[in-house]
Amino acid sequence: METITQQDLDVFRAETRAWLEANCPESIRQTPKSMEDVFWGGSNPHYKSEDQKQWFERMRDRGWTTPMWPKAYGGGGLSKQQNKVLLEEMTRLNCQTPLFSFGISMLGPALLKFGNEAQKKEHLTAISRGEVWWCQGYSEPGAGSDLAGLQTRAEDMGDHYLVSGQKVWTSYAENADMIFCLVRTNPDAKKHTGISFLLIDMQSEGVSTRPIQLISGKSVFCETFFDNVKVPKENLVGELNAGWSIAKYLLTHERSMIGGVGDVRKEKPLFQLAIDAVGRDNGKLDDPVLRADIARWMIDQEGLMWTIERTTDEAKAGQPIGAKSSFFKYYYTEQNKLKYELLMALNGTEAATWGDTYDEGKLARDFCRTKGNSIEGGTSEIQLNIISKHILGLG
Amino acid sequence: METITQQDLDVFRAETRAWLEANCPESIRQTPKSMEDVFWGGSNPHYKSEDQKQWFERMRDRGWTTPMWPKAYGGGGLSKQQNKVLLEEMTRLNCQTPLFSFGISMLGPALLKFGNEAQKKEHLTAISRGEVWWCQGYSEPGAGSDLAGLQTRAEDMGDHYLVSGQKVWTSYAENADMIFCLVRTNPDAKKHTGISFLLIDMQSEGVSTRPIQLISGKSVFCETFFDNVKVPKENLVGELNAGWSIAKYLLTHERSMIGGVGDVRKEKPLFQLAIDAVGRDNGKLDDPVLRADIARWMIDQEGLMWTIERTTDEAKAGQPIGAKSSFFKYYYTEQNKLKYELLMALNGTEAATWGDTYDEGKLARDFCRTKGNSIEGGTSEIQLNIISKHILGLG
Amino acid sequence: MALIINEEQQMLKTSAAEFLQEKAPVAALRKLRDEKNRQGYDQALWQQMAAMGWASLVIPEQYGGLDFGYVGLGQLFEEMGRTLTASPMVSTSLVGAHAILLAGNATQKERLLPAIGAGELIVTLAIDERRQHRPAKTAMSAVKQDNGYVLNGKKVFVLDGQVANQLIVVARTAGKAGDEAGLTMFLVDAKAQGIEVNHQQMMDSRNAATISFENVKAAEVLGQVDQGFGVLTQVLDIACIGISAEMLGTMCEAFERTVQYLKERKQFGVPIGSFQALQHRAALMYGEIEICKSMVIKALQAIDQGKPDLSRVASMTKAKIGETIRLVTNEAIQMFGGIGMTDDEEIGFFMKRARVAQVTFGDYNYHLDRYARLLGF
Amino acid sequence: MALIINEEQQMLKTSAAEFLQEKAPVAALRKLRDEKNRQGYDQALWQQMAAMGWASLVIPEQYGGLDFGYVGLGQLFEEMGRTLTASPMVSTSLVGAHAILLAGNATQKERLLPAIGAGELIVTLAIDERRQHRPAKTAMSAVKQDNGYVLNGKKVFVLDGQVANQLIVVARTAGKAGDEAGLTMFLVDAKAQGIEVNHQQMMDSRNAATISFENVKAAEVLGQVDQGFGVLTQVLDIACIGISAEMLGTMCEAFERTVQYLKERKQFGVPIGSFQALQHRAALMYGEIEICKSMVIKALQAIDQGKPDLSRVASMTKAKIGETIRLVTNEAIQMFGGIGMTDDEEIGFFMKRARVAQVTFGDYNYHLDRYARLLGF
Repeated sequence: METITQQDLDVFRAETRAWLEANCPESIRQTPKSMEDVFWGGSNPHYKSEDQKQWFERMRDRGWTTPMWPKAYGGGGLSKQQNKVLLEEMTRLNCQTPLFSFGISMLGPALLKFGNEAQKKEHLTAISRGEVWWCQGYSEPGAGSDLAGLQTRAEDMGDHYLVSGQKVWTSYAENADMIFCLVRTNPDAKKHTGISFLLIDMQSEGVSTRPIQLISGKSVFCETFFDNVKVPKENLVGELNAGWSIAKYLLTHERSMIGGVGDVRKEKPLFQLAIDAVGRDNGKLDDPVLRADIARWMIDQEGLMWTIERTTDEAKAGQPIGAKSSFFKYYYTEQNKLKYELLMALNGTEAATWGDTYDEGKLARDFCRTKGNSIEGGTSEIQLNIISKHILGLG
Repeated sequence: METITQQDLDVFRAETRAWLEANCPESIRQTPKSMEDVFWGGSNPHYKSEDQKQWFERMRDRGWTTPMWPKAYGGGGLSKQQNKVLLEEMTRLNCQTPLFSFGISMLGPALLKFGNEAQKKEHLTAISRGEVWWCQGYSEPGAGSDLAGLQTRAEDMGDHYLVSGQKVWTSYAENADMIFCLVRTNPDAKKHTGISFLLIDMQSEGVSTRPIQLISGKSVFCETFFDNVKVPKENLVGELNAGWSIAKYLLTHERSMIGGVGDVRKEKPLFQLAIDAVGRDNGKLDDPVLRADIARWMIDQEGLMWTIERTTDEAKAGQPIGAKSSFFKYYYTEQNKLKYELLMALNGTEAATWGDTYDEGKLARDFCRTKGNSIEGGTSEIQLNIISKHILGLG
Repeated sequence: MALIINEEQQMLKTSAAEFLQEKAPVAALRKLRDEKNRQGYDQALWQQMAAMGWASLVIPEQYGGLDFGYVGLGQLFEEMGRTLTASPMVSTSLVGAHAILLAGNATQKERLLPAIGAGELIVTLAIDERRQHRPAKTAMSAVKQDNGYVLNGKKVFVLDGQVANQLIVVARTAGKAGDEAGLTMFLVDAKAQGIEVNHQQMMDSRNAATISFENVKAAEVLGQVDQGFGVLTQVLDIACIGISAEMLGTMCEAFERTVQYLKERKQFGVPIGSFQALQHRAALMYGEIEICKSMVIKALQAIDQGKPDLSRVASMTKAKIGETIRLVTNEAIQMFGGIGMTDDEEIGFFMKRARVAQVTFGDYNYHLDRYARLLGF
Repeated sequence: MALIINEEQQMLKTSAAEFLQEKAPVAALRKLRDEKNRQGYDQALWQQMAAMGWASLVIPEQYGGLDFGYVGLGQLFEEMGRTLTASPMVSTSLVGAHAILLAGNATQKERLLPAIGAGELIVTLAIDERRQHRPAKTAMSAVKQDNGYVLNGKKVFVLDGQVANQLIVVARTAGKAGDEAGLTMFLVDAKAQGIEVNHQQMMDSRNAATISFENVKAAEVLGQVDQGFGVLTQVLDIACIGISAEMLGTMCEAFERTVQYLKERKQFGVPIGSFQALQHRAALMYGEIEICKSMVIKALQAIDQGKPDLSRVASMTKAKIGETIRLVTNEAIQMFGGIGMTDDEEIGFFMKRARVAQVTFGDYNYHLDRYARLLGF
């Protein structure tokens, strides 16, 4: 598999480029404005446009919704190198992703590693083909940072599990067809060892959802309730009571995703926004404290970007990244919060305006939303714990 | 005792004023430049001047080296109200304290509360009369914040204790005649319950001291070593193994002293020093970041002073101060450190100069010395623990 | 003067707290918001507050007020800060009344102050013109014409501007933007021709207005022509201190709720308040709040005593309170964790109110600079 | 360019670390200090360093140097920072040599660079005149006379000024203090008539000098008359980056020693590193140091690549490194507790070196301002 030559790759690149140029519609060759504009799949698919549908279907038919998954499960069967070429060529044309889903980014990797053959065949294929919208059921009202403290019960009823409990922060649960959950299957065991990984159909009797209103307004988050929900036994992934290792595997995956997310669109640099809002005095920003705060932020931000670059280079040179992703998660989210503090400051009273819709008072709402950055995906405190324990060896 | 009338007090004030005016030499009516200029007493007394000697002896003979201690122990026997009058009148004339010693400020209060009659008679009298220089032996190399973890052993040998171990941060141990110590008398008990409070003659065989050099240079601190030192049994203060309650009593005393220490001399305000050093630009300090830092510091400093004022007023109105002294200790010392950071910044390269004597490079040395403010007398971390536990009820 | 409140002030504070907790808790603000109330406050509640004398608390007795002093008023603001109570107390009783009291002639005082005290008149100051509070940079023009002036320009962030009866408009009768001299305050009827009021909902669920003036005739000057800046400064100093008292209440309540949450919320089998990193952060906040408490009472006393350095005290107080409330409300959200991010939980309302209050009458940077300027560095 | 060092650079780094830990550990600095060494460094050690090529590392081969590049030199500085090694590397190999290389004519280069590389010549820059580093504010006068100039004025904080053979003196041949134009660099023999050198011990146990010039004849201009500021800027940018590399080494070593101490020191029966408040503070420092590491290597590469925005990169690096080393060394003392306050413990040496390095070639505030200025805000 991995004995692919540079020549083979060059051929693959040429073919891919030609195919993309022929098959990616013009309107798809631009960065999506938000996650709303991306195609999410599901049993009740919403296409923004005919072009989006066509693009999805063409990519799906080549298995390029999940390029590296095995062809047997609807994937593209590409090698790592080929996948890199594909991504490079898509970036070159600025092609949108044909399908975005937690099935691809989260459940897929778990199933590939921990699922049995039947599960892979059924679920991976449906994910690749965009037929099922998956959501994630981890956190509970009483189990946030202490995820392993979760209480949602799955009782073994012989031919099925009976699930009762509540999940929170289940993004898009209202839209989802299925949910992958952590549930407690042994209440007597030590907390990490009594957890299993279960797949649940959202159409099952006893499942209900409620959207969560955030301090910033409407959100994609929901609460999801399970009231004596019957779940077939074949929906258990991995061993019974061994769900924690799957969760840990996925959480690491999620953290590195969040840490790596940069700003999608090119923005005006912060100092330019400040000049526009506050003006200059003697050539300098007409607020020396804000000027220093902005300079500090920009220096740290550039330093962070260089550190991501350096860490990537070190990884390529064979140095393990280890728990460093916790540092990136921490620093990136704290910087983002600080950026919005500065945006609020430079926009003064104007920034404090709200309105009935999100777009009225967007800055204030975005600002409120950033406060969650250091909570979701593992709080800042948890990241500092991890750095301290796993990098510095304190504990 | 406390039925003293206002008229009596007025008489006392008039008499005191007249006596002070007649007996306090001119040269003593000024704030001492440093602790070096104060009279410390001891078996080998050093007077800075004949006036100082005379002033001390006159005050001693009235018992006013320790105005509120009973006359039987060499004190002045003054009531709280009278003592207040005396202090006010001394302040009016700017009289120096006639005798400064840890015997007065630390050991005295402990003996008054926990000592037996013989101990009071012997030691308090000697302290009042300035005949014995006492130092304090609490901390040990392995017992800093965790003072109760101390290891200096005092073994019961029937007619005496045999003491072995090491103390650190024993201020002026080189000058001292006696040391009051916390020692472990029961190594098997839980750590707080096996500690006793012992008085040890520094002339005893087996006692040695070594001065401690600080990062700022010479200091009054010493290490004190005990190598099988025989200590008479009558030198135990309080019950055997009950020394911790005496220590706690004195530590609270010490903390409130440190928190309350202000700047002795009037200094130029920080912003004025900054203008002198850095200059103005367009009427503003010619370094906007330093300007903001100084403004911030001054605001906090004035806020701290007002908080001390408010807390005093609240205490007078009957509201208990409780653990608030920990807050003052914390905030005052952190502000002092910050002040020296700012002084260093505004003096630039000049501030980074050193020299062979303390006065050459005094600013840099003072700066180094302030770093100890948040360590001695209970670290900042310990103060935050106390605030969190005793004021906020977290724990 | 002892830095404590006296018995009378304590009684006022206690009764205010009881009243507000019953009649105007945070839930009341949520209701106003969800009902999309454009007035910005509950009219019936405002009438009750006025009936209790709150609107006339610092108005002299000769104008029907209680003349109770600013330390007393501060206690009300602190309690309103705890419950996030929306009312015209800031716009009218603190700022409007004070401007009239300091700058008005006898006729104006007699006409307006009793009505304000009775809760019948909303009078607000229209000063800011851009995002940042910069009184001296006022550019709005007032041109002399006939017996009066003609106003042209735009004012933003006018508190309760959407319901005000009278506007106190700061405009320039001489000089240029940046000059302290040349500013004049005008009393203008909110319904005057040429005035257009645009309602603006703020993030704290209160309201303000953007008001444009097109050839508006202003016949009534408040105070001296061209000499408005001096009085304006006094008014704004008092406004800063009053709102600082409110912010103190808000930060205290947010902090107490956070500490309570730290005790209740369990993770890893223990209350999260047992984690030392959170303990230390809580202890640091405690200390900063103590400093703020001292500043607020000192500043309130300084108003009552007519201290000459009121501007310096006002700026240092507003600056320190602004930074501390930012810290406390940010930490509150972080320590409440996910639950703090939800609208169901009330703690978010505190952060939102904090943000608006921070920029009202000048933000941290403005007051830090002003403090240094006043000291001469 | 990948943000990692290559094998050659790694080899240099490793061998330098070994050499310095053996020949010039912190104990060596203590010894120099206690012996009241006025030279400021160990002459024998300096000869060994020169013999290994360190003094000529970035000097081009045509002048007898190794032309190894600044990334390589940065590795040396980082290791010297770890051991707090005192040497003329900053004054001579980083600054002096660079000024000659950039501004000198062929004769000057041939005369001076090989001697510098051989460790035979100490050449230092005399620029600062007051407490603060403000190159454009240079006031020292250079008046044309006969074939040369006459210098009058005073320079402070001249690194290794007490032992330098040649001084590169920045003086004003035109314009007034504050102007960038009108500055000229002069090569002056340190023994020239009218020069008085006053030795000044610094808090990091190194030495600098205050040098006064009274009618000193300066015949030799380095670079262009009146046009010195441009080259000077380049020299200072490189100086900032070089010393930042040294400071990085110092902060890394101080931090690692602190973490080690947190693991070893027990109180309350457990290592103090098990207390979460200290853990979080350590984790925060870790993060800031990671940022610093990236900046230093990026900045070193920028020199080697001749990047046009070198000034911006230099200022942001010096600023960030300065603030981080302040944080790290302050926290080190606090976490070492009482023992950290004693001279017996080495950690204090790190704080003292940090303080001097922070103000060398401009402090945090200077570079923060310069960074913003260079971006145009």
